[in-house]
Amino acid sequence: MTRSGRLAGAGAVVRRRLLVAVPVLAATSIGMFALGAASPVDPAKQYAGAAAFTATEENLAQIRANWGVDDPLPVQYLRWIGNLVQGDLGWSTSRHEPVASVLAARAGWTLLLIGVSLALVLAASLLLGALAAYRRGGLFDRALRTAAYAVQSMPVFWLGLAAIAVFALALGWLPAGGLTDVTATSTSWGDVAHHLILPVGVLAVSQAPWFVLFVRDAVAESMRDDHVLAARARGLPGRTVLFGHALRTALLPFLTLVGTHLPELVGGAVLVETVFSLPGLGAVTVAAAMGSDFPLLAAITLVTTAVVLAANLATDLAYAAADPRVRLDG
Amino acid sequence: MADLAARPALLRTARSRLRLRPGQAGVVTAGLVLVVAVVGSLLAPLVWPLDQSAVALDQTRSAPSWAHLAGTDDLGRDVAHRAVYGLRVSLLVGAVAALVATVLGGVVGGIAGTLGGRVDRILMRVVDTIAAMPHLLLGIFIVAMLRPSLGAVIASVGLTHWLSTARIVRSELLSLRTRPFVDAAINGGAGRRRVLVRHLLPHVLPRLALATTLMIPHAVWHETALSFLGLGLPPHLASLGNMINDGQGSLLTGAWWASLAPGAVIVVVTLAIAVLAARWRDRLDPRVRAELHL
Amino acid sequence: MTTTERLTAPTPGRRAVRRPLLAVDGLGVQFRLRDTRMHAVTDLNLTVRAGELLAVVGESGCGKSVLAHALLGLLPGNATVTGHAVLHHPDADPVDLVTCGQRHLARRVRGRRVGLVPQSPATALNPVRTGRRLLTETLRAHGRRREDGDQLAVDVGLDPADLDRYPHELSGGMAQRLVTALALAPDPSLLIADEPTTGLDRPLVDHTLDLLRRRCDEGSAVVLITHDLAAAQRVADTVAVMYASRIVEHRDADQLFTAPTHPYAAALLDALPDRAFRPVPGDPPMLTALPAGCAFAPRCPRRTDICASQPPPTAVTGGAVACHHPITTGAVT
Amino acid sequence: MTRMRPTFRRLVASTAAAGMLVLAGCSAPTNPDGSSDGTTLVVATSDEPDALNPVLNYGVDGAALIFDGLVSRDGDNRLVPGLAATLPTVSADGRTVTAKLRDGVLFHDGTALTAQDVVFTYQAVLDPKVDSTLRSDLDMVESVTAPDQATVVFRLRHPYAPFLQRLTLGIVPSKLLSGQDVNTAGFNRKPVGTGPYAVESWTPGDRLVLTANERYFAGRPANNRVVVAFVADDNVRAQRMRAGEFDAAELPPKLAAAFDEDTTYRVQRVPTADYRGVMLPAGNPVLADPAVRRALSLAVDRSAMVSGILGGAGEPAFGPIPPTSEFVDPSVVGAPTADATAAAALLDAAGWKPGPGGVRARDGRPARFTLMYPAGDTLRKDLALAVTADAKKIGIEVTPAGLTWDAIDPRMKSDALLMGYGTPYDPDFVSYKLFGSTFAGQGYFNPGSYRSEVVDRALQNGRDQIDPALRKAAYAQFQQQLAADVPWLFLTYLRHTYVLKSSVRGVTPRVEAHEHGVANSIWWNIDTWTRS
Repeated sequence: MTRSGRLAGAGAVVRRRLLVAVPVLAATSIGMFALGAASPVDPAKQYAGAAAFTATEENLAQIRANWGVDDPLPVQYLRWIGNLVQGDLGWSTSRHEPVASVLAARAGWTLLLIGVSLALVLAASLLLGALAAYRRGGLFDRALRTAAYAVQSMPVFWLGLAAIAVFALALGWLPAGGLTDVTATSTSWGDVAHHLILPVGVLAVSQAPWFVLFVRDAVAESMRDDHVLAARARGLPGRTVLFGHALRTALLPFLTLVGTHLPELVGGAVLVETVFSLPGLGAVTVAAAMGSDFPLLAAITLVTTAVVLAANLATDLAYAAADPRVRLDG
Repeated sequence: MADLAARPALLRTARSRLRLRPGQAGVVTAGLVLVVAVVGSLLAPLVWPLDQSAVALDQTRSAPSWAHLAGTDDLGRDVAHRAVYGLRVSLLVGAVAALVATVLGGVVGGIAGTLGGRVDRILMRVVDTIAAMPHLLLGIFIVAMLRPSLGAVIASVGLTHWLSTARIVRSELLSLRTRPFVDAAINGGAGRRRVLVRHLLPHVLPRLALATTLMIPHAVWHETALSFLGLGLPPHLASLGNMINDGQGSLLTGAWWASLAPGAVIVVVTLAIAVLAARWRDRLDPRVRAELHL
Repeated sequence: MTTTERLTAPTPGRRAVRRPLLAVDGLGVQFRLRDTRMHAVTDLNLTVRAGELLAVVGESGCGKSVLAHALLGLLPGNATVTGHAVLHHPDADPVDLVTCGQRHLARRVRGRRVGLVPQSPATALNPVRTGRRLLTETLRAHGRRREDGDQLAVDVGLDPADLDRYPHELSGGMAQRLVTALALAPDPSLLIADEPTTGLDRPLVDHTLDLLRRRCDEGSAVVLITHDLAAAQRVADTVAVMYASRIVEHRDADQLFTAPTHPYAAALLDALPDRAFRPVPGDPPMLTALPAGCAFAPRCPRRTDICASQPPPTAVTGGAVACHHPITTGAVT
Repeated sequence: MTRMRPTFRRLVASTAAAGMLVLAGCSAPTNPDGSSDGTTLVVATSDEPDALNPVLNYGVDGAALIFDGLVSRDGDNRLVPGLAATLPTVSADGRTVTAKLRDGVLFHDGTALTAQDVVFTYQAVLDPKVDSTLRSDLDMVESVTAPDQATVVFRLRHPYAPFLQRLTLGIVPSKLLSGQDVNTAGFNRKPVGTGPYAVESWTPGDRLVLTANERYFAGRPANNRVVVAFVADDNVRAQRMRAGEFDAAELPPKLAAAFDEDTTYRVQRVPTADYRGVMLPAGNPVLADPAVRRALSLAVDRSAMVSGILGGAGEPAFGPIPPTSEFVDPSVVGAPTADATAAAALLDAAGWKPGPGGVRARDGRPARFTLMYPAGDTLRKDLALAVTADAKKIGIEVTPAGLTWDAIDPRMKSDALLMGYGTPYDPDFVSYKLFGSTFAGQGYFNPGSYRSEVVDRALQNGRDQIDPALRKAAYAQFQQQLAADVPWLFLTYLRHTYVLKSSVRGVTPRVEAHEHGVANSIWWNIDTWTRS
């Protein structure tokens, strides 16, 4: 059967997933809206910020009226969700611009950070985890696992600070933050790459233990699989056995687990962006939280969730494409 | 025909090597660390009371010495003293939040696991979908809407961490349903509630307790991250997150000790809980790989 | 007795001139388990000569497959192997498979010098690879042309077109033939075939057995691990009967099938449908709790007090039987 | 080049444009210390504006880099003509202010500045549909008109002495904004002004890139480009300053002090009118007693706060008029160190007797209150804790509470709050609303409902009188009454601390206001800065 043939039922799967995801997301959005409405935060005051000191009550009342925050809650919710569905994500009270343009300007950098880190984590964890599993209990295995457990108990922002202290301040090898050199007039990818080495490295290292330990355990288990023993018995070279057989089959469940681990990666990215002052969604989320910016926070949370769900779906479909045993239309 | 009798045993031994198997010394050390941490943070108010709002502006940022074992911070406060209280608050937040999450997860997982079928499928889909929401973002949202406070942080952690508990309880209940003794109890005329309370609960509870314990480091982390972002507990309270956040600036001015003690406390306590939980899980279910879910 | 009719009558003289290929001496395999040890192979002695087809027979769980894995160094980390298993080669120094190390085994021994047809073909095939890819990969690794794959498929009775299927698309019999083809791909001088006829219908069983027999006649050696006594009788030169981790009797096939000396061998033969069709009473012991004396004693009609307390003598190829009270008459009832 | 999102599109566009328009040095990534080309200056601040529009609060005190007001201020904060050719004239009744515009001023897009633009700007601020928080500062304006292309006339409802000080507000081009919703206009992200710098690009959360305005009416800037890096986190800003990325950065005093030793940097501690103090609400039963308030003022150790919390970058504060102001009354200045004995005596005399646990009490009411501070503000947190510790020494129990503004809001009537404000330009600014009884309980104006007829009269006089001597007398009275009533516990004036590279020339600090950031910081005259 061809690979495309294996994805024959993909449409049905997507429909099934949507059937569940849409109501759940809708319910979540109601929950979030209720929380926002129950919140004692006055959006007009948040909007005025420090200037609220010198703004009068009428002034604030006018701002409120301009936004229609005095309408009944269901009306407000329907307006919000209706706009959301039509692609209008609302107006950010903390950034004073449409939520959509906040996302447009910043999501790309967050995606880049997460994407590159994920690629690095995957490559490194597959390689290191597989090598550790191949000589289970060996020196490398023990060292790697010790390192993994140690890193796992270090907060990511602490790791980031340490990395800055060492690589940017003490050694001066890499920039301490930002996305491009501050005086650069255009976004040169070389420059961006140079600035992303530390944040990507820190995010990757902080996320790696989970992946490394998982791959290591899965491959170690897979190394005892009958078909891997059989491959060894056929006298195949160690590299082929490890990467072509043990890792290859251990990879499949790993693929779907990567999807489920994405939310952790997003959380890590928020913290890393804060530490390295990257202009991604992380900093804007924190600022929005400080300013109780409901439209922006809600949009970021819901959009991220939708993206993660889509990524989960994609990994499941990739699983189906990669594993001939799985049939979607079955 | 295969050597079937031998096979499960072989597989079992192969798997058993994958578990984190802390040596006896490791387990004893971890146990001691935890006992000291818990007893210390419980007794601290009696033995070594702390005025949370006290400052000593004449002895700011002094290096570790006999008078101040871990030095003093930007406001001249004893770092070691505050780290003890930071641990106390963090463990409190962690324990209460983990409990909230356990109750939530236990209820959802319990319903899915005992009713099974359609209810189970729907509930688990819901859990999957909510699991796709980034914890930290959702936590930030909750804290932002409820305003940063102890309660908000607990709610934020509790409301975002119940999913794994729900899954554990549900799968445990589903596997128990197929065991003969449950059938026997049902055939014996026991009501659903009676079966649940007398037969299922005793099996699920240890696992639930383990899940709760493993969640405490999670919760401590979540609190730390929120405080680091300035969205956690009121900043003058001694919490580990606040202390690391405060210590950041001191790090740049050479006062590395201000963030060292709280950071070390997090790492040591997290590892201790992980080591003990790994051993506990080992006992509970020798077949399941005891990964460290930190 | 058509199906068990011998294809070639081995003459002792002919075998005697053959050089020994594998000499197993005092081999033992133990597994460390959670709170106990499992004795999977105990004090095992065997000699396999070039051109010889040795059948190892016994009930499930007696340690046959562990023996195969031990010879190839494929046991898990909690296994301890003792004794020797020396592999001879006309052009190279003898190699002790127990002590030579994984690196040597992987590079020099597995596949080319000792091949394995693993049991349970369903799990022994990489589920995400087609048969052809597996076969090509193995051929390449041993310096053979990928085109040889089709011929191998035909040799084992598989339609070459079926090589393009994924393992889950193959029937049990097809998978069995595929793993046989994979084991034959490196053209091993010693082939260990662990239940190679599982899932095959009668004609294919015969086809496979003939294939193995033919390899021996061409000078290779085959160790056929099977619970199928009829198959052993059809092709084996010698037969080793294994019970509870030990070989209890090892002698020429025709001798054994006509006059078994060990009570267990006799009981096995009695269980054949074309003989008494009487199953061996009782169950084999757990390998983790072997009795001090003879392991077969609890099921043995000839047991006496000594059987329970004293271990029986070690079986020797063509000689001693691991029994305090061997059957000396040729009569089997 | 137009501002584009940092996307692939931008890359393509900039790459294409690079060959023709820009020298190789600009498009190629510069070295980490890329500012060494001498034409680009990089400054870093934590406060990123929400919108670069003066109508929506950007740079209302002038020095907005992108915009100019009718007037601006020199290094001594004296008013000088800006877009107005001369300082605007005030009519004898004080209700008509006339400004003549400078000739030949062009906006960055090449169009000429007219009186219509000025009228539009002020009318936009006064328009209720525009979410401008400046409106209350200009509520005395009855009308703004343009009798001709070069004249603007303001009619005031009542005389307002410091009106000219309000004319620093940047002027926006009416044609780019009229007919649009000013609150959401694209202009707010990509503004056009008359100032020394035009906006090249703004990457929110990252940087604002400004290029020199070749046709600036006061002369082309001495440098080619200014980059304002937005780095919210103090520590990160300090790290990046240390890594040599910035020419100037504002840093908290303690972080800045780490640069003192290093000769490649210079630390500037700029005097300000930016004070911090505790608002003591009249609605609190304990704080309602003037004796308690006076005792607190005696008990706080202001010099310890300056040295221990501000790292020396500040001065003790005793009132809302900064020591640098000509209106300051030296008689209100008290002792910078704590006098716990005097404070205790005051409390004893007022009947607050030491009670159990060291907390004083009177008539069964313990001397305790809650002190709120905004949770995100480390400085205010530190000051709140210092006040708490000092109060404890005289038997007053303070409970600090770190809260968000919206949580603080409803409690200001009864709980003390650590507040900060202050502007050096005129004593009327802020103080009129913070201490005037007409603003009692109105939002953040006089939230503690302080009422004093003496203060009300003094503040009104200060605003109505044109004669500087009379004004000075009025504000002296205001300060004395405040010192007697202690509605606020003034703690410190800050010095804003900046770290600059030693190589930067032309830095002339002036007294700063509470609000400073992109606009109105030490780089208020960055267009004259050079590098040696």
